[in-house]
Amino acid sequence: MTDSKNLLSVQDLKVYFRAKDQVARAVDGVSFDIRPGETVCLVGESGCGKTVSALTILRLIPSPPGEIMGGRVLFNGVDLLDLDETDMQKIRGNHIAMVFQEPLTSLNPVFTIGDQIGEGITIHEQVEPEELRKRCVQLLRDVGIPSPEQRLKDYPHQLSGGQRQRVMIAMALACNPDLIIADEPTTALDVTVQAQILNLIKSIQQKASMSVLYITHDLGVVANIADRVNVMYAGVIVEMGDAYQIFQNPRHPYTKGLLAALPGRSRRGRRLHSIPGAVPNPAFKPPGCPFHPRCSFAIETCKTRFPEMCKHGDGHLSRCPVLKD
Amino acid sequence: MTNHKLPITNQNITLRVEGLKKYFPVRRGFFQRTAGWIKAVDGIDLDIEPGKTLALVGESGCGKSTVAKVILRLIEPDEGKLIYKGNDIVNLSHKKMKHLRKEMQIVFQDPFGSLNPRMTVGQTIEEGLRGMDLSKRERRDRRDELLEMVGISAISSDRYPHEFSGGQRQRVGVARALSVSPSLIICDEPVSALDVSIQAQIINLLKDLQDRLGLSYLFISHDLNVVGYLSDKVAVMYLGHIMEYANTEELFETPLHPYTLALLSAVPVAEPDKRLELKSLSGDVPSPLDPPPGCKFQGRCPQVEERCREEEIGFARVSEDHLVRCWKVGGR
Amino acid sequence: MFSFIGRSIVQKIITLFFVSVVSFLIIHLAPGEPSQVDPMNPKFTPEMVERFQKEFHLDKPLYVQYLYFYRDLFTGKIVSWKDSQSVLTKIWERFLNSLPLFIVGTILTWTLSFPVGIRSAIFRGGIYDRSATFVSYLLISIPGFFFAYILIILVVTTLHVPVIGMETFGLGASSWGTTLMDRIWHLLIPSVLGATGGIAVLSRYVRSQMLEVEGQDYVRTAKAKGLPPEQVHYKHALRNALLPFVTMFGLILPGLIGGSVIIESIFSWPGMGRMAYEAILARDYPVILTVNFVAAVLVLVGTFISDLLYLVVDPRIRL
Amino acid sequence: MTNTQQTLESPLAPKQTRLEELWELFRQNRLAILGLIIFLFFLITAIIGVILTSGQDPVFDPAMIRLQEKLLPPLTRPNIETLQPAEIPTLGIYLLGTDDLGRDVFSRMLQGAWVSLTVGFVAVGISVLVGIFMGGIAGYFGQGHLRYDQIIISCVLITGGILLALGTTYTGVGLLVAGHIYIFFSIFSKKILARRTLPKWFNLLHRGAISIDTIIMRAVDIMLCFPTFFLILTVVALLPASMYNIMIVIGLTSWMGTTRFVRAEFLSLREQDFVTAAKALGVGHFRIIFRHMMPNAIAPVLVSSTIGIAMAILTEAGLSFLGFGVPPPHATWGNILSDGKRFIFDAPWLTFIPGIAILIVVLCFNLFGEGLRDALNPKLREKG
Repeated sequence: MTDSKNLLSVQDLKVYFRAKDQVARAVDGVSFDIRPGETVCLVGESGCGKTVSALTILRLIPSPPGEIMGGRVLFNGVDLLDLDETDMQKIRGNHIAMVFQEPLTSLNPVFTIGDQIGEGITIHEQVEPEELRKRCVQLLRDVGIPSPEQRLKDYPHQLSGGQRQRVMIAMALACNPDLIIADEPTTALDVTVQAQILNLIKSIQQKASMSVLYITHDLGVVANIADRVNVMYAGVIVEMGDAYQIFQNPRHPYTKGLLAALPGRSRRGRRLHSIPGAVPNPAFKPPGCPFHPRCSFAIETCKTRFPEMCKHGDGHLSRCPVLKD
Repeated sequence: MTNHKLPITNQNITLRVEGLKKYFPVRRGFFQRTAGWIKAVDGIDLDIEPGKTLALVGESGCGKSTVAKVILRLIEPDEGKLIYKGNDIVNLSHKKMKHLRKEMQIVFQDPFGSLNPRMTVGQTIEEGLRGMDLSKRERRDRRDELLEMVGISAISSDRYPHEFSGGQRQRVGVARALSVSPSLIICDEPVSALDVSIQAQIINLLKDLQDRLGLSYLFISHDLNVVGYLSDKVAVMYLGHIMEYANTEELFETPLHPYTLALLSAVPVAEPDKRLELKSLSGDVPSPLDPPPGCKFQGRCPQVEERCREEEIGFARVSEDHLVRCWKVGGR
Repeated sequence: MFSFIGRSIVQKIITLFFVSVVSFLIIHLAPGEPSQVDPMNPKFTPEMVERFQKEFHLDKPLYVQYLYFYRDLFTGKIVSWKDSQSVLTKIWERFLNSLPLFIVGTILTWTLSFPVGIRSAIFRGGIYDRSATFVSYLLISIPGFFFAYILIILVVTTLHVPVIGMETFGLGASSWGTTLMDRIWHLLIPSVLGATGGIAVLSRYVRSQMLEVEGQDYVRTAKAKGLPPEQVHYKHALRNALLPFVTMFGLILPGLIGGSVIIESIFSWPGMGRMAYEAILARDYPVILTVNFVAAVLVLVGTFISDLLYLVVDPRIRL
Repeated sequence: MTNTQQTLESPLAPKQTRLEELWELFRQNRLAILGLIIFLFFLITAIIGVILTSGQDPVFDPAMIRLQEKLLPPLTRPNIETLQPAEIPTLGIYLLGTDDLGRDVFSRMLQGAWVSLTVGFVAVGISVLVGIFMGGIAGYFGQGHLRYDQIIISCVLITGGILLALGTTYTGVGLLVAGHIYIFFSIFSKKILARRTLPKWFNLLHRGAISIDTIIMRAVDIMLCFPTFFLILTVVALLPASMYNIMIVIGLTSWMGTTRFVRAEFLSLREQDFVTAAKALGVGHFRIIFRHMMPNAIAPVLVSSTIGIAMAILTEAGLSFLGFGVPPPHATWGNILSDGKRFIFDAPWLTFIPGIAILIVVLCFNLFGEGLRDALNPKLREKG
């Protein structure tokens, strides 16, 4: 696992949220790697801990109530969890940048977008004002915003949803980071705009050969963008592999269930497969395999033993002993 | 080229919407004069057949939710007819409308906002049963029956909404709509706020209920995958206009309007083999406050020509059930 | 933009008109006649009362009285019933007396509550926050007059400086330094008192605004850019948290009259509040009504200013 | 159907009513609990106080004057030799001292507790009722427009009423009668005139003039223009001195905040899906208002009203202090303090005892209210 080729390596990360007398184990032992230049997807339903994992990489978990209980986040071999706050600030935005889900609320309404993009650059680099302006214009042009010179002076509310998300991406690109974490960047957008943004991310990634950690719940998006996929359920990664392995040969009941539950024209007339029940409350997770109450393959050991990762092929791992072969 | 017209063949139609318009005034200036109109719904025609599902598809801001509200008469239409089982209900008196209300119900998108947090789910469902002549006992039985029908155990009828998960709340919402035994349910994006695994449960539930009770659905959605799975007919809406109207099979096989085409090709498919460059439209949906003249889609249309910029375009009938609002098709 | 200002002005004038009507009605419909205030007073012979009524149009119907009154008010000819002095001159004099109290109090309020509130929000839940919270509850809850006496006892017994009135009586021609110190001592306690409630309420409000803003997504974005905490707090969060205070800034103007009645009467401070109090005691209707009218004008001007400020400060509002 | 049975679900969370949950959250705020305890203590004191200090022969007589025993500090024993047996304080000791007339401060404080309590509750009760009513109407029916004829008629009726009150009997009665005739006319006109075409002026009168929302919100603006304490002082000074007048005046001058709040709340609730659903089910307006919307809007109003009670108690104390409060000989905390201010160096307990009592009671309402507000705040709840 500690492959030196990895740009980022998350190892056994645990993040708990404390509330009164309960402990919500939002992220409960998550490990995955990102190699330079590849797009890794973190898929899962709401509340499975994917956003928390992403925020923990940048150490942006609000604390309290959030608490990092263990694990390592190795970025170029350095454990980000050991860094002090000032060193961490040098990583954020400069080496790892983030794009958030809601472009409207994620942009500060009282500053112009020029200010907000430029700010990220000035904090990490020494730039002349004229140079800075040029770079901001170029960034906006790169993300496909028409007449960028004028747009610099606009406030976020003057842009459309798609344009705001482009601005967010421009902000993330400002310091040429090695890794961009995109947390459901297209969920709040319309399909046509989503397609634009996905294409934009793909083209940027190819051009600048940076790595992308893409977080989503939409399997269609995953299939479209991912090199490798990590499927999360209830705070753990239940299956990982490349996109073809996951979509064509899923080896975990949850992944299988998700794929079978997708509606589509090709499934017309047939009943959709549905996973019974609901995602467990992270404070009251069932013992053993967290998926066993909803799993149709569950056997007796699933109720008591937390399953280990089983290897299915080159880089294809799944946390299910029953569907092993 | 006919201007509009749905096929008149089928007289047995649950709800026919004809030339429906709803404009919202925009007031400005010292005297708050009406400076312009947001043409949220600009003359649309729909037919909802009994036991069938008509999907209304479009991006946010295209006016689909306004259509839902106008049909339920929560907003008064400015123009047009709503013909429910042969009778125009636009000019009905309050009393008659109150009776008719029970024939059309709605299921909402947001499972959190759609249930009253201060009422138990049992009370929520009983609200619909209050108007009927039922004894307390009968009412309770009916309530329990409705809850079981949507897959919630009747024991939990004295629980409050916050104790339920999103999917369960959505089920309660469906049960509430069913409480008055409607014949038409307007589903306003009922599954888009739900996770995939829960979404499938609700879709199955809706389908089961349709089969059992013979309900008609007006299924409002932006998710073409769900629409393709669930609906019998599809109307594609853009800026207050219907752009294309067809049987689901036909629409997905042979989409004719450039907008429909763009929508369909923008949907990512969950198969890595089909990982082509997603075809995306340029730009965003223009503001409905001052829509472009001529074809509403002209600003983003890849095949736009001079004619589109000038003339308002009517429907062209391609086949019995397939209408398209585009010159290219009409010119054949 | 201009139509907004125009509409707002017209609306405020209409409001002012109704305020004048309502206050006039309240005063004149209440039982008791001003001419009956002091039947023991030998000046109030029946003839005197009649002359008095004539002079102030009290024998006319109510709406005529109303018209007379506001004609006099706008032409500046209005006089007090008690001493037949011009009301406007009187108010102006008292206003000048109240002004230093008001200014010192406002400065104290606004300079103290912001640092306290912001610090509380940033170190939420810490000892500083909790003690600030408790102290502000204490200050909100303490009756102003009681607090005044505590302060008087404290200052008089420990420092032996007189604090009642605007200056020590009979200090006369002492050195300017003594006079200045005397003035400052007299000014300080009433203005501190006037400010305490404000500081407590405002700092709580600053704190909650700041907490609200700190939870917003754009603060997280700012952190994710790698900005140092100071820049996150004081640039991104504070700028947004300050927006609602623009509204409050317009609302301090009416504080000139409203809150000072009790404090001014305890400290025998010859300001507007005390004058209003005396006018009420004497049923001096022209003074009461004029004070009321001035107060209403101040409120309306204050809200107008804050509307305008909001336009300037919040980029989302463009007309 | 079999599949539906399969997915039959019961709720996830353990059963807990809203109230229990609220209490759970409230309990964590120690200051708020302290506030609640003090409030209960104060409530009991006030009730016991009003029982023990009223009647012909009260157990504690707050009005008993003993000039020879004046200005005794707290915990002094009375000089039994100089006093009549009836004059000896019930506890055999001046628990809180005596005032300048030798009255027992403890008895007077007991009596005053009831005044503070009732003034606080009744005044806030009035303001909350008015506020909810006005705010509810503005928020729910606000978009409706009043017609010109309705405005004219209400003006006619109000002027008539005022003129009648002022003694201009004939014109007043005339206007009132004319107004009522028009009202009857317009009720029946629908039937009478149903078939005829109406004259133009009549239709003009039936045009919408101004929205109800505008009227109510402008009324709020007008009320906000008055400096509150000054207005209360003026009105209280003009009216005959009585506790009830004070309560009513404080109540009627402080409803604006509630109105604004309830209106805002109703406006946002009106757009909520569950209200839309109720409308779609054909539920009537009043049931929607009272069954569906009010329970969702009322909790924050009640919270802010606890803080309003604190403010009302302070206002009453201020009025009493200025000599406009509850008329003597009835004791209130404000006038005990006011009476004692002349002796602040000789008998500081006359200032401190009522002052601290007011402080503690007001503080308890504030803490209690803030605690409730925190417990109700959904944002804090999410964070746990």
